Amino acid sequence: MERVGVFICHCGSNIGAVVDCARVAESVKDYPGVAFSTDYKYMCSEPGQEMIQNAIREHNLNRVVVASCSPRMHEKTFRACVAKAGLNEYMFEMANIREHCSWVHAGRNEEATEKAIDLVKMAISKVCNNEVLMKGHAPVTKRALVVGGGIAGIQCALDIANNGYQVDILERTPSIGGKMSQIDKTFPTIDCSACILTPKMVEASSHPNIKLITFAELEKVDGYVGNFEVTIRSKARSVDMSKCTGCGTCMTKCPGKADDEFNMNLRKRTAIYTPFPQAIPNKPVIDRESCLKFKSRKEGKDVCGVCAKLCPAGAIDYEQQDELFTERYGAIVMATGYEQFDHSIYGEYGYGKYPDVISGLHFERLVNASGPTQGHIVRPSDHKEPKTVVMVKCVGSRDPEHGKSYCSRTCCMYTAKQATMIRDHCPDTKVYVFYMDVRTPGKLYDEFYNRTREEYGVEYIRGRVSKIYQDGETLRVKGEDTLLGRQIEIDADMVILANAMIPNPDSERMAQIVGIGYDKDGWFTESHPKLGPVETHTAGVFLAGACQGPKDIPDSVAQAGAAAVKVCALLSKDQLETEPTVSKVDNKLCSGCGLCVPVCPYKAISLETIQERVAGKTIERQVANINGSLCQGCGACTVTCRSGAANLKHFTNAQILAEVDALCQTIL
Amino acid sequence: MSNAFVYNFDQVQNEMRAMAKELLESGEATMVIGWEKGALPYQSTPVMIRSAEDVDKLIWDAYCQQNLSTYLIDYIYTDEKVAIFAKGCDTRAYNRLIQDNRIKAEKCIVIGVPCPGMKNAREAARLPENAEVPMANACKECRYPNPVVFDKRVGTDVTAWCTERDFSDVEAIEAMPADDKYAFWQSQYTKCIRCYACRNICPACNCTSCIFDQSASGWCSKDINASENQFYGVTRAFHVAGRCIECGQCEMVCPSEVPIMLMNKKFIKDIDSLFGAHEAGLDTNTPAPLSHFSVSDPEEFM
Amino acid sequence: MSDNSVKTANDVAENFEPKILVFACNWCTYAGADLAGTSRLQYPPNVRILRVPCSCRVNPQFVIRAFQRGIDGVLVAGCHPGDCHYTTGNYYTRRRFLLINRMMEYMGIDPKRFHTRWISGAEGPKFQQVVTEMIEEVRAIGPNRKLRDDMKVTVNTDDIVASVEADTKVVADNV
Amino acid sequence: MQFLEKSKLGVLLMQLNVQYRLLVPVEYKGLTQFAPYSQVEYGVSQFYLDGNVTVSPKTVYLPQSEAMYKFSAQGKKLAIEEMPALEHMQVLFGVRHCDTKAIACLDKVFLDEQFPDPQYKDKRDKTIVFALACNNPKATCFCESMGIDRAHADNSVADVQVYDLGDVYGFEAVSEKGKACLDGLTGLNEGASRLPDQKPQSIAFDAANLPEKLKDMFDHPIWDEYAFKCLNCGTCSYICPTCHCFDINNKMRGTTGLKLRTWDSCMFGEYTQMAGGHNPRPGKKERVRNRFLHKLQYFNEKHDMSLCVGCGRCIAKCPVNMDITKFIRQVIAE
Repeated sequence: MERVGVFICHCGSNIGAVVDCARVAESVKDYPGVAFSTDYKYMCSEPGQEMIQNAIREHNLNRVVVASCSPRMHEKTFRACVAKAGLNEYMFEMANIREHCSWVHAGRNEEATEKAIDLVKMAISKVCNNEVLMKGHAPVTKRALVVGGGIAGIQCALDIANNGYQVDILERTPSIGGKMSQIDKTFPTIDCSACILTPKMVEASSHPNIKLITFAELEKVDGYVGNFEVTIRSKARSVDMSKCTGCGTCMTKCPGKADDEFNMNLRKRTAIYTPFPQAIPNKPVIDRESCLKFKSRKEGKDVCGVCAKLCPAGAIDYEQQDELFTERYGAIVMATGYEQFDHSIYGEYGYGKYPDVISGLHFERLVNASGPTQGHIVRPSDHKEPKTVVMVKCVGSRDPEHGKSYCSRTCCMYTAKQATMIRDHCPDTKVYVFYMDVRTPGKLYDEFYNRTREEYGVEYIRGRVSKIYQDGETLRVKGEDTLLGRQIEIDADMVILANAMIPNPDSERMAQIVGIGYDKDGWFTESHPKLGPVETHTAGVFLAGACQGPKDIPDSVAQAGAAAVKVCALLSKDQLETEPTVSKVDNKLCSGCGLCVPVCPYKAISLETIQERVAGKTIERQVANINGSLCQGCGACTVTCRSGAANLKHFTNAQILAEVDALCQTIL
Repeated sequence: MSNAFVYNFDQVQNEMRAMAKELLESGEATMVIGWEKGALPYQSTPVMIRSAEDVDKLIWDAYCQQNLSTYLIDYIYTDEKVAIFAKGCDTRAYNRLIQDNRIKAEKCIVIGVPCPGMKNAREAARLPENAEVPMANACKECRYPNPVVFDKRVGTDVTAWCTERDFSDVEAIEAMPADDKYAFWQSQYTKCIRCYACRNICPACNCTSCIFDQSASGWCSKDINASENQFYGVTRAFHVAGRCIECGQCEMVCPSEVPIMLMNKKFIKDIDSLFGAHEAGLDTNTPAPLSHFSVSDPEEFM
Repeated sequence: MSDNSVKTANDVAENFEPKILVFACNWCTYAGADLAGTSRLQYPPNVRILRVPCSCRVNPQFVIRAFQRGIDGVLVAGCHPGDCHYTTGNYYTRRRFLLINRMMEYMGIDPKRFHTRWISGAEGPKFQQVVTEMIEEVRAIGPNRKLRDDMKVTVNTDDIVASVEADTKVVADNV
Repeated sequence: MQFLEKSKLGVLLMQLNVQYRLLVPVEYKGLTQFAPYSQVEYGVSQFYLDGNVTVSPKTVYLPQSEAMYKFSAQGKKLAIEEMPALEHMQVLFGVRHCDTKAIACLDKVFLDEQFPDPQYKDKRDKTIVFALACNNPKATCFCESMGIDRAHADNSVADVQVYDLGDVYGFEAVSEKGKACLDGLTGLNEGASRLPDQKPQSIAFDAANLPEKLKDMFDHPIWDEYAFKCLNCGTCSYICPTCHCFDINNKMRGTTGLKLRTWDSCMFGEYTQMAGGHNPRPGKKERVRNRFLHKLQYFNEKHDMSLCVGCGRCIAKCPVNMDITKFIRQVIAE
């Protein structure tokens, strides 16, 4: 027998000034199921909650309706409140008479009161159909997976490992290190990037709690928070990692040549290679696209094999295949980083045709002592030192028409950094920077920018570059100085573009594999822009670094630490509470047609074989089975299910129909 | 439709009897389900043959509308190996049932029967005894008169007499003013007596427990009126949307002559135009249109 | 609008105030309606929101049920495609309701009475605008009598006469 | 016997319609049934005498959906409102003899001496039945074999006997109610009684021993043979003039509701479904067997009359052409 208590909140004057709360309470007094009904100034206050708890005891209530603000605000509060008085917390419903009523119908008191009565009746009718639900428990696999071995991934893994949990770093390239390993110096301190990164890389590789899985790809993610089952594709390295000592002999005589991606294709590398000298693991891989042996095999021949002959450890293995393996993790951190925007779509910058129009990352390799030019700033075309350099900011950023609508956040600072480095290396070289705005909101950032202009004499011109074209050896840069309102033409030897940061080209596919959201640009979506910046909507999956949006190194590191804390908080539990508001199949009604299986976004539904007695005979048949830990309670299956066998707890067919009926009853 | 007169029913009937005999004698099948002559010349009725001696009960004429595939559901938990005769639409029904996990292929033998189109038994009952009887409505639009799947077969393939569905009847209703549409359906569904013959003969309506058999669930009431009947009609049409194999049995068996296929065809027409052409039951792999989606589906809800 | 006036207004078109049911997904549209509230965006009090976890939870049978019970309009609203909290739920909503909306129209229900819309958690103003427009449209076309399953006590055969005597015209057997 | 020229039937019906609530057989968009004469007047339906109607006249006494009472609950207050009785006498015109017999069967159930059903009784009392003898039986008709007198309708049901006598209709009052009704009509001419020329029925058998034979056939393999093809739809039960099973439901709107009596069919799984989930008649065989035995044996044992009246509706409308006459003949031949 339902005994519903109804509590109408005035929310001070927020509701009370518009809705006649006393009348609402009075009008549902005799509504079927209602045993007690009252109104009060602040239901969520201490005395308000006590009032509910006392009423539950005094009137022997077994269900409660509170009409107040949005359940998104106080549902948890009131659930805890009724639970304290001994009721199951799911025997509670809220009617939203503030956000959905008093606040939007100011001055229409009569109609708002009528509406409040309807909303309360709907809640009562629903709560009468509520069922006692218990939170479930699932064990936690105490190991985390960090996808991406850049600075964010490394930092995050270190923080997790230092908290005492096992963590794997999954990296798709042969070495960890990421974009930061390509960068020469870091702003605003101009300390050497490699000098601060490589110790972290070494720490990660030697940490007893960290396992590196390099040259591998994420293939599939099954399972749920606390119990992810991740399938990883370990790409064929053609080098037996257990035998290889990392001596590097194999690379000395390799005849295969390929563009060196790490050095932004500014030079060639061998087919068997490590991306950079400090690579971790410092063991080579064979790039099968450029290896003579593998190329010849495609033509039915089998040549070369020099590296195998040279290898003293016998580690070269041409027959290696990609391997798929499955690991269990309790949490996943996505730290897949960013890519650089391709400026070749811009005609005004020469469609990427001019060799001396380079991107910021090219410059980082040029200026790096172990880079293709041993750190000499020279033009890629003729290796001459440039006397005039033009730098252009916002290439691809803040350009909704051709590029991206967002600000890439890092370009102002790295442009300033690169400008000072040019002035340091080549004191005779003039540097011009074309900019739209200068944005330097970081610690010591604005100071750095001011030094760039004042101490280093870099000339900042506010305006866009309208055209760059090659004129003999020089690049003619045409633009506008909008502050002075005049056209400018500069004969430059080199142009450096501050390209935007864009998500990894694979990010959307990755998001689909992991089951997280992504925005229109492909950045992963955080669960809340302010209050959940490292969480995702999928429980147990977190974000670190630039995969969530453009970030510089300190922000990435900070976010990595934040994500690590969330992971540790999760892994510190032995069991996880699971929401009971999930779908369930009534075997009796289920025909096992399986139409619900493909509809489930969480792969929570499978067909299972059950035994049944039919007409005195035991038979076996298939029915849908919903894994309550995987199910997130969307209800997609319930509509697909023709016979109503699949039903969503707490939003059952009966509950929703009861609400519909309650709303309509005043009409007929 | 010219096939009808060159088609030799007797010859196919002889082949059917021979096939049944062979299957039963060899033990390949424990029973054969076919048709026998019914009470009236324009009626046939399903018959279950268990002995080779009884095969002469089997007939094949222009009134063998009943789809025998649905009977296979009844034997899924038995040790029977059941052979059925199946027209084009029946084989699509068979695929539907396989896809819905209601029958197991290894327990069935499908004997394909190319079909020249069945006659309209309802008209036959009204017409004078020797009058020319038109083809059944659904058969007029049949594009798959030959079995689309079979283990064995009799007869020879016929040429399909229809290449495209005729949506003119659906379009005629679409063209009506709203009130006229409503009046039309209201008048049709007041006739419905909710005997559920349409549901029970439908190969797509194969749930073990239909929501209309769950009056305690609150979905439906047993009250019979135009509103409840229309709720039933739309709901059933929605449940078979994208799954209907267009055999037209629902409409043929309706004792109240509700034009049920007009509902089903509306969904078929809209599915084709919104999500791309779809033919249910041609194979067992193509997913039903409502069990998947495309991110590029038409967007009307912005 | 008193309780009483709702009942009697159904037959007095000029005083008619429609009642509209909104199925709102918890994560987007419900939040959008909350935002309309916190932003104090005013709209007519004719809508009642029913919270569902996702728009894909809305069974078309719920919608027909509401019309059977005499609702004047129904709005099904959820996250924009691609933004679904459950990743793909609203793509199913879109498929289902593209079909059902057409079927409702085919059954003779005025399409103005039945809408599906994407309203995000940030679109308080859109929520305000969509419901306001819908209320105005439905108010203009008057109360819904179609599909009603009211408490009248008749036998099936009488429905035929009732349908003749009602304001609807009976279509001759030309279809 | 009184006579009326065929061309003047319309005038007679209009007279009846003025004095009574007149129900006549009509065809409405392919469905034949008894309906208020106003449907014919409005031109919605066509007056139909060519054969028997698909939906039998049991709908007049036992509508498919009928409110038994209205109730409302406010807090602890409960109010019950009886349904109004029929305001006017009604005339049911053109009931065939199989269907008059069927109403006699229903009387056994609903006019039980101890517990008469008030709503059924109200309608029976206030209805004047014009029974019409069939001259041209359909191929599915076998009432004669079920013991129905084709010349004289069941006199516990019929009030006026109508004959189609070629160019005239013959009317003969067979009850006081019928006599009073005929007396109130004009345009009828008195004459010598005569009977129409009735064509024989094509289906004929002797069913006298049927109930006795069936007693020993509960486990007979014949049930498998017949039940296999049944779809368990309710077509036969719903168009059958004697099937009278019903279910009782609530139709609620907020705090008020109607207690409804709605048809049910023993062919449906839910019919015998117990609250705990058990179903004593789990499959087709049990359901088909029950329906046939109820028609041909159980009702006989209780009321000494067959619950099958040979109207042939189920033979015509069964989706899989389940033929009860074939079954009967097979049992007789056993």
